[in-house]
Amino acid sequence: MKLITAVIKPFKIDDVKDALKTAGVQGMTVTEVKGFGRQGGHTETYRGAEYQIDLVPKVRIELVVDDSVANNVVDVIRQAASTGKIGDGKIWVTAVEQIVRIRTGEQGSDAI
Amino acid sequence: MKLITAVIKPFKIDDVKDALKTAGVQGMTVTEVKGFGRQGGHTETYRGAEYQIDLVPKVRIELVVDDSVANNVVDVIRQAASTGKIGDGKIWVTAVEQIVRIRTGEQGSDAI
Amino acid sequence: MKLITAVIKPFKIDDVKDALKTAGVQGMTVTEVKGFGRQGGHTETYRGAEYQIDLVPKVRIELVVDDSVANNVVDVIRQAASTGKIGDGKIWVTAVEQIVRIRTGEQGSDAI
Amino acid sequence: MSILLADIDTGATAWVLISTALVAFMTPGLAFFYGGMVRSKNMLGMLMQNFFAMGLISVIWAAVGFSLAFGGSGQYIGNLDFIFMKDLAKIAELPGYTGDFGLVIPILAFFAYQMMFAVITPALITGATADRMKFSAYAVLIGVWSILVYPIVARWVFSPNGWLFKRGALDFAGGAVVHINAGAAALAVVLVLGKRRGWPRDAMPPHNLPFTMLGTGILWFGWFGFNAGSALGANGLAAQALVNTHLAAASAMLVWLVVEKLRAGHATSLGAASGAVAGLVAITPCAGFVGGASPIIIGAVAGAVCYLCLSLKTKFGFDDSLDVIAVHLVGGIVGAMLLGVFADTAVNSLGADGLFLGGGASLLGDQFIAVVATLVFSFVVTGIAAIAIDRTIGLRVSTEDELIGLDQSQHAETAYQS
Amino acid sequence: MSILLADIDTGATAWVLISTALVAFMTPGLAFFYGGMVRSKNMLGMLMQNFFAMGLISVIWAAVGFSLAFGGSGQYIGNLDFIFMKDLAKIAELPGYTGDFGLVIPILAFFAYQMMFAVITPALITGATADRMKFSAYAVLIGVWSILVYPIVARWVFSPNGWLFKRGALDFAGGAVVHINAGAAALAVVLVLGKRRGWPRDAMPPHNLPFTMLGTGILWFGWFGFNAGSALGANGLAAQALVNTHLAAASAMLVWLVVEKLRAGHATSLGAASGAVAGLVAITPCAGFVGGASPIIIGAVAGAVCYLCLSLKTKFGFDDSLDVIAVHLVGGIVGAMLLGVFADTAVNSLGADGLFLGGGASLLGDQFIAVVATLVFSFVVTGIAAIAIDRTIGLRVSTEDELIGLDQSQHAETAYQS
Amino acid sequence: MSILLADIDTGATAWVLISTALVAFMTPGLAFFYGGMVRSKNMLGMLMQNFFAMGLISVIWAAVGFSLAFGGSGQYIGNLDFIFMKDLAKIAELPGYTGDFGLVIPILAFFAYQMMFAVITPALITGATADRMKFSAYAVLIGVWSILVYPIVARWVFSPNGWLFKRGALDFAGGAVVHINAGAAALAVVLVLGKRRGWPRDAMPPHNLPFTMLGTGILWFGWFGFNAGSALGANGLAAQALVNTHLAAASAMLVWLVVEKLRAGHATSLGAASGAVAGLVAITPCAGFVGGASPIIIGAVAGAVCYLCLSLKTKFGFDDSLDVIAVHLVGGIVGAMLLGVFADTAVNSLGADGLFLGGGASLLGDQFIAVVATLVFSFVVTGIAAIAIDRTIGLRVSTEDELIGLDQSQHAETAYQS
Ligand SMILES: Nc1ncnc2c1ncn2[C@@H]1O[C@H](COP(=O)(O)OP(=O)(O)O)[C@@H](O)[C@H]1O
Ligand SMILES: Nc1ncnc2c1ncn2[C@@H]1O[C@H](COP(=O)(O)OP(=O)(O)O)[C@@H](O)[C@H]1O
Ligand SMILES: Nc1ncnc2c1ncn2[C@@H]1O[C@H](COP(=O)(O)OP(=O)(O)O)[C@@H](O)[C@H]1O
Repeated sequence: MKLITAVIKPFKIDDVKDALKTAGVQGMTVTEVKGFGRQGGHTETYRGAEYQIDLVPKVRIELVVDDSVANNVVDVIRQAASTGKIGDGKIWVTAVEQIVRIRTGEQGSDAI
Repeated sequence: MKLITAVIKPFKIDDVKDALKTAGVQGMTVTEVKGFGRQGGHTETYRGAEYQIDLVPKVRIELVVDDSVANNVVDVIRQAASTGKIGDGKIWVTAVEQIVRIRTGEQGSDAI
Repeated sequence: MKLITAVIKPFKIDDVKDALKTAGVQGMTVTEVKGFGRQGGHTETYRGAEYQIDLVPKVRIELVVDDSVANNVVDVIRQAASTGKIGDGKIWVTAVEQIVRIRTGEQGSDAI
Repeated sequence: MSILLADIDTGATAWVLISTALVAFMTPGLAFFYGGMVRSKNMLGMLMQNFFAMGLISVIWAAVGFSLAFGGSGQYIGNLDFIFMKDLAKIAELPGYTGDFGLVIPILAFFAYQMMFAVITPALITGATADRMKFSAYAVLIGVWSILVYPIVARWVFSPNGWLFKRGALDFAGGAVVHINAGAAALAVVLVLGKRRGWPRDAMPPHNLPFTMLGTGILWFGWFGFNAGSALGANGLAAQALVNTHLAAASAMLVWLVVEKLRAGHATSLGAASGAVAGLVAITPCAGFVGGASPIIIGAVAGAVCYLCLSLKTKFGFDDSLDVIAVHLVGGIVGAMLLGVFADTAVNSLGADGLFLGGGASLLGDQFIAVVATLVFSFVVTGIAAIAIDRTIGLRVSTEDELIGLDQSQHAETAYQS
Repeated sequence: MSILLADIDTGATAWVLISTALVAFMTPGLAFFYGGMVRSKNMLGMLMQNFFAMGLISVIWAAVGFSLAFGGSGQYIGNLDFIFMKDLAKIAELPGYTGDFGLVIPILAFFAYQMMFAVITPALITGATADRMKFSAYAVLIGVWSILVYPIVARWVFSPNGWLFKRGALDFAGGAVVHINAGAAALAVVLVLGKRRGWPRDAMPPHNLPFTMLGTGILWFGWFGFNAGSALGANGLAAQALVNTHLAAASAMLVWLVVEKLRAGHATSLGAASGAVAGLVAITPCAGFVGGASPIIIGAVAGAVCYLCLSLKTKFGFDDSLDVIAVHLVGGIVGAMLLGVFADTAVNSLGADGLFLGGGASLLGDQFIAVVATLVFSFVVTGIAAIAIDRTIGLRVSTEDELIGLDQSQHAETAYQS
Repeated sequence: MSILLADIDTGATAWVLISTALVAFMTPGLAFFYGGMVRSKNMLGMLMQNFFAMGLISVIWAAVGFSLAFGGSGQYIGNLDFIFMKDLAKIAELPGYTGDFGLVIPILAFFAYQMMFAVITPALITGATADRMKFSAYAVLIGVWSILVYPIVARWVFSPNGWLFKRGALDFAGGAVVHINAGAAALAVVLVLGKRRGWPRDAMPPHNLPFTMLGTGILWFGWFGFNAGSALGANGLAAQALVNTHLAAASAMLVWLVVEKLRAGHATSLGAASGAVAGLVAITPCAGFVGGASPIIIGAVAGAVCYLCLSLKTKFGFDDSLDVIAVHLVGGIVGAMLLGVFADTAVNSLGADGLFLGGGASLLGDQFIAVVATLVFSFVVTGIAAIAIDRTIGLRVSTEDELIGLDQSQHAETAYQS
C-alpha cells in the first residue's frame, strides 16, 4: 500500500474530492496547512507597515491506497488540482507497511 | 523505527492518550483534521438550504516508535479508539529511516 | 528523495524558515499541531479548578528533499530550532518513492 | 449655552440622542450579522464595506444629503439650503415640521438621527453583493446612491412636505425609505454583478455563526432606537413603538423557526437570527401606528413569508448572497402593506385607521403606491448607476481575486492569524 | 399623539426606555458570556437557547405573564385583566402603583421594561444545563416556567400588592425575582438532568474566553439599565443605583482575583469576568436602598463567597456546568441578606433601615423569608416540571448527540468554518 | 425618594446616566480594539488588563480619585472632602460648579460619569505596552497613576477651579485629560519597558481583526456618551457635540484611507478603524466648542497627521506596540490645537473664539500651555513610577514568559480551544 500526500490550493479541495470519489477512492484525511514555496507569499499591510507573508494557505490531503491504483490516484489528483499557475502544489508517495481499520481490526487492503 | 499515524474520532483523544501513556509511549504529535470516508458526513441547514458536509472532524495522531513496540502500540490505539461504529478511523504504519531529538542531537531509539 | 518531518516550538518557525531558505530549500509545508512529550504540559485554571493541559502547541514542518541534501537539511533544522530546553522537538526522515509537481507534472528531483 | 432653545424637551432630546447612538451602532451590528455568514476569506471585506459606509455616507449627508431630503418645500426633492449643515444650529424650525409635526428636540439632533438612517440603508446592500464586489466600485456606488436615491425617497416619505407623506402613506421608521429602498437597490446591483463563482453548486456556509448572532443582538438592541426613537419624543408613543418592535421580532423568530423545523427538519440559530431580523424589518413602518396584539401578528406573517421567499433566488437564479431581498425587500413590503390593515388612530392620532380598524382600503392603497414608487425608483436608478460603474471601472473583482478572497485582494489583510 | 399622558415625565421615560433596551441587550450578552465557556461543538446550542428565550418568553409575557404578575389586587398572583396587553395603553394606573409608588412613565414602558427581566431570568438557567439538554425540552421547560414560576415570584416581590412586598421585603431590581429564582430553578433542573458525560473527570475548558469577556462587557453595560432603570425615574436614586452597581462589580472583581491568586496561583480573566458578575448579582437587590461605601463591601463579600462556593458542585456532585448556582443563587442570597444589614432610608425613604443603620433585625428577617420562599417555590415547581418533561419527551439528548455536540445534533449547524 | 432634588432636570439626568453607561462600555470596547491586534497568545492578557482597570480604578476613584480631582477650591489639586463618596448624595453643589457651570443633574451622576473617564484613561496605555508587561506591575502602575496623575490633570483642566480651566484652556471631553495624558504616560512606560522581543524585525500581525472592528464599533458608539454626555445636559449643545463627534470620526476615516491607499497601496480595515479612532480622539476636546463644517476639517487633519506619525516609532526606535502615541497623543494634540483655531462662541457661549473666528491667538496660546503642561507632567511622573516599579518588582515578564505569551504565563489560560 501507498500513502499519497498532496498539498493543493484550498479552493481546489472540492474538485479534488469529487474527482477522487469518481475514481472510486473511499476515504481520505484533510488538513489545513500553510505552504512556503516558489509561489512566494503576499504582502499584508498593517498600519502603514508592510509585511511579507510567505506562508500561504494550502490544503493537505493524505490517503492510503492499494499499490495497484496509486499511480492512477496521483494522476487524478494532479488533474483535478491543477490550475497551471505557480503554487498548485505537490504530490508525494511513500510506502505503507500496514494499515488497520480501527472499528473492525481489518488489515491491509480490506482496511482501506 | 516506525511512524504510526492514526486518524480517530475527536472525543476519543483523551482515552487514546491515556492508553498510550499506560503503554509507556512518551511522545506524540496531534493534529486537528477532517476526514472523508464511509461514515459519510452530515447535513447542515442554512437558511432553508441543505448542504451535505462530507468532511467530518477527526484527530490525527502521529508517533515514532521502536520497531519492537510498533505492533503493540497499534493495538493499544485500536482498542482505545474503537467504538465499534462506522467512522472510527484508520491506523497506518510507515518506516522511519532516522530520527533526531532537536534539543540534544541524539539519534535513533534514544531520540524517541 | 526523503520526507523530513520536524516538530518544533512555534516561536522558532521564523528562524527555521530563514535557515532553510539560506540553505537553499525551496519549499515546505507547515501545520499547527499539538505535542505530547517529556516537556509535560502546563496547568490552566478555570473557575478555581486546575486542569493539566498536556498537549502543548507545536509547529510541524514537512519537506521533501533530494537524498543528497537530506542530512544537511536535518542539521540545519536542528540548529535553528534548538533552544537547549526540553520540548524542542523531533525530526524524522522517511523515504519518498515519488514526487510530482501538480502544475507541470514534473517528477522526481525536478518536482521539488 | 446659547443654542439652548426654550421649547426643547430635555427628555425627548435625551431619548433621540441615545436613539441616534443606537442606530449608529446598528451598522457595526450589521457588519457582524453579515460578516459571520461569509467565508472567512471575505470577512474583512464585509466589515470594511459596512464601516466605510459610516465614513463616506456621513460626510455626504452633512454636505448635501440632509439638505436634499429635508430642505425647502418641494414635494419631490429638497434643496441646498442646508448644505454642510448651514444654519441648522440656528433656525427655529425645519420646513414642514410645524404644527402637529413640530419638533421638540434640537434640529441638529434630528439631523444626526436621520444621518444614521442614511448610513445604514446602503450598507444593507452589502449582504446581497457579498464576496465579489470591488471595493472601489462599492465606494462609488454607495456614494452616488446617497445623493441620487436615498435623500429623494426620504423626502417623499419622511418629510411632511413629501408627496407620499402628503398623500397619506405612512412609514413610521423606514419600511419604505430604508428596507424596500435598499432591497430594491440590492436586487438591481446583484443582477448587474452576477453570481458568485460556484454558486449555487458549492456550499458556502457561514464561517462564524456566533458573529452573526452577535450582529443580531446588536441590531435588535439598536432597533429600539431605530423605531422607538422615530417617535421623536419620550412618551407613550415611543413606548408603544418599542413594545411593538420587540414583540414583532420575537414572534417572527418563533414562526420562522417553526416553519424551518417543519420544512428543513431543524430549528437553526441562523434561523432565529434571520426570523428576528425579518420581524424587525416588517414592524419598522408600523411601529408607531399599531397597537394591541398587532405586532405579534405582523411579526408572525413576516417570519413565514420571508422564510418562504428564500427560495426565490434559486428559482430565479439571482445570487442574493445573504438574502437581502427575502428579508429586507419582502419584509419591508409585508410591513408596509400590513400597516394598511392594522393601523389604528387610537395609537397615533397622526396616523390613520387600517382595513381592520374600520378605515377602509384607502390607506392600503396609499401604502401600495408608496411601495411601488420606492421599489421602482430605487431599482431603476440603482440599476443605471451599477451599469455605469460596471462599464467604467468595473463592478466586480477578477476571478483570481475572488478565489483568494476580498480580504487579501482588496485590503491586503488577513482576518484571523495565530 | 393621543396616548401622551399629562403626568408623564419625559426624562424618566427616556431613561426607562433606554434601560429597557439595555436589559434586552443583556440576553445576547449572557449568551456570549456562557457561550465562550462551552466547548465549540456546543456554542450555537448555547447561543440559540438564549436568543430563543427572547422570542418565546416575550410572546408569553405579552399573552399572560405580565397580567399574572401585575394584574389585579391579589397577594399571590395577578389576574388575566391584561392578557395580550389589553388596556395597557389606556389605563391611568397599574394596580398597586399608586401614591408613593405612582409611575411617572407610560404603563407600556413599564410593561416593556419588566418583559426584559422575564426574558433573561430563565435564560440564566442555560448556564447550568449546558451541553446536554434537548432543544425541544428546553423550549417546553422555559415556556412552562414563564407561566408557572416567574410571574408568581414577580408578583410576590415586585408588585406593591404582593405578599412579600407588603411584608416589607426589599428587592430593588431582582435579587430574589431574577437571581435566586433562576438559580434555584437551575439546581432543580440539573439534578433531574444529570451530569455531562465525562464530568468531572475530563477537562472541559472554555472554547473562546474572549467571547466570555465580551459577554461580561455587555452584561455590565446592560446592568446599568437593569439596576438604575429600576428607579423608574431619572433622578438621584437612579444615579445612586448606578454608582452602587458599578462599584459592587468592581470590588467583587478585585476580591475574586485576590482570592483566586491566593488559592489557585493565578488571577485569571475568567475570574475577573466571574467576579464582576457575582458583584452585579449581589448588588441587584440592594442597588436603590444602600449608599456610601456599602456597595464596595457588598461586592467584596460576594466576590469572596461566590468564589468559595464554586467547589460546592464537586463536593456534592451536581454538574452545574457554568456555575449558575455559585454565582446567581449564592450571589443573590448574599445580596438579599446584606441588604438587611446595609439598607438606609436616607438613600431611599421607601426602603428601610438595616441592621447597621439602626433598623434592627426586622428587615433581615423579611429578607430571609423572601429568600426562602423564592428558593423553595422555584426549586419545587421547576423540579416537578423538569421531571414531567423528562418522563414525556425527555430532557436530555442521546449520548451520541452529546458527543457530536448540540450544534450539529440539535441545530444541524457548525459554529466555525473556514 | 429623599435624594430627589428640586432643580434637577430629568432629561439631563437621563442623558448623563446613559452616557455614563456608554463610557463604561468603551473600556471593553478598547479591550477588543487592542486585543484583536495582538497575537493570539496575548489576547487574554490584553483583555484582562482592560477589564482589570474597571475594577481597580473604579474603587480608587471612589476612595480618593474623585475627591482629589473635584474636592475643595485648590487650583492644582482637590482635597479629601469626598473620600469614599462622603456627602456626595447630600451636598447641594460641587465646588466650582456654580453659576454658569451649575449642574442640573445629581452630583452622584456626575461622579459616576467622571469615574468612567478615570477608568478608560490608564487603560489606553495597554496598547503601547502590549505583550510584555507583568500583570502585577501593570496593576501597581495604573493604581499609582490613578492617584498621582489622573486626578491632578483632571483638576487642572476639567474643574472650574483648576488653573488651566481658569486660564481659559478648553477641553470639552478630555483631549488633554484623557488622550494626551494617557499618550504621554504610554510613551514614558514604553521607554522604560523596552521593545518586544523580535520587534521590529518580526511581523506581529493582528490575530483577529474582526475583534478590532468590533472594538471600533463599540468605541464609536460609546464616544457619543463620552463627548455629547460632556454637555451634562440634554440640549442643543449635546446635539452639536454628537454631530461633531460622528462627523470627525467619519472624515478622519476617509482621509486615513486615502492617505493609506496612496502610500501603502491598499485601504485596509485596520486603517478604517484607526482613522475613525484618530478622528474621535481629535474631536474630543473640541466637541462642544466648534460648529458648522469644522468637525469635518478637524477629523481630516487628524486622519492624515496620525497616519503620518505612525512611522515615528520605527524612526525613533520605541516600540509603541499598537500606536497609542500616534493615535492618542498626536490625535489629542491635533484636537487641542485645532480647537484654538475653530472654537466658536456662537456654539457655546462658555467657550471662546478661535483664530478663524476672530478670537486671535490667545486661545491657541492657552491650548498650547495645556498641552505642554499635561504632556510634561504625565510623562515625568509616569516615567518615575515606571522606573521605580521596574527596580522593585520588575515591569517586564521573563523572555520565556514573553515567548509563551501572557495568557498562559500571567493568567494560566488559553484564549481559544476547541
Ligand atoms: N519540498 C517541499 N516539501 C514539502 N512541501 C512543499 C515542497 N515544495 C513545495 N511544497 C508545498 O507546495 C506548495 C506549492 O509549492 P510552490 O513552490 O509554491 O509552487 P509549485 O507547486 O507550483 O511548484 C507550497 O506552498 C508548499 O506547501
Ligand atoms: N484511505 C484512507 N486514507 C487516509 N485516511 C482515510 C482513508 N479512509 C478513511 N480515512 C480516514 O478515516 C476516517 C474514518 O473512515 P470511514 O471510512 O468513515 O470509517 P471506518 O474507519 O469505520 O472505516 C475518515 O474520516 C478519514 O479521516
Ligand atoms: N515519539 C514521538 N513521535 C512523534 N512526535 C513526538 C514523539 N515524541 C515527541 N514528539 C513531539 O516532540 C515534541 C517535543 O518532545 P518532548 O519529549 O516534549 O521534548 P524533547 O523534544 O526535548 O525530547 C512533543 O511535544 C511532540 O510533539
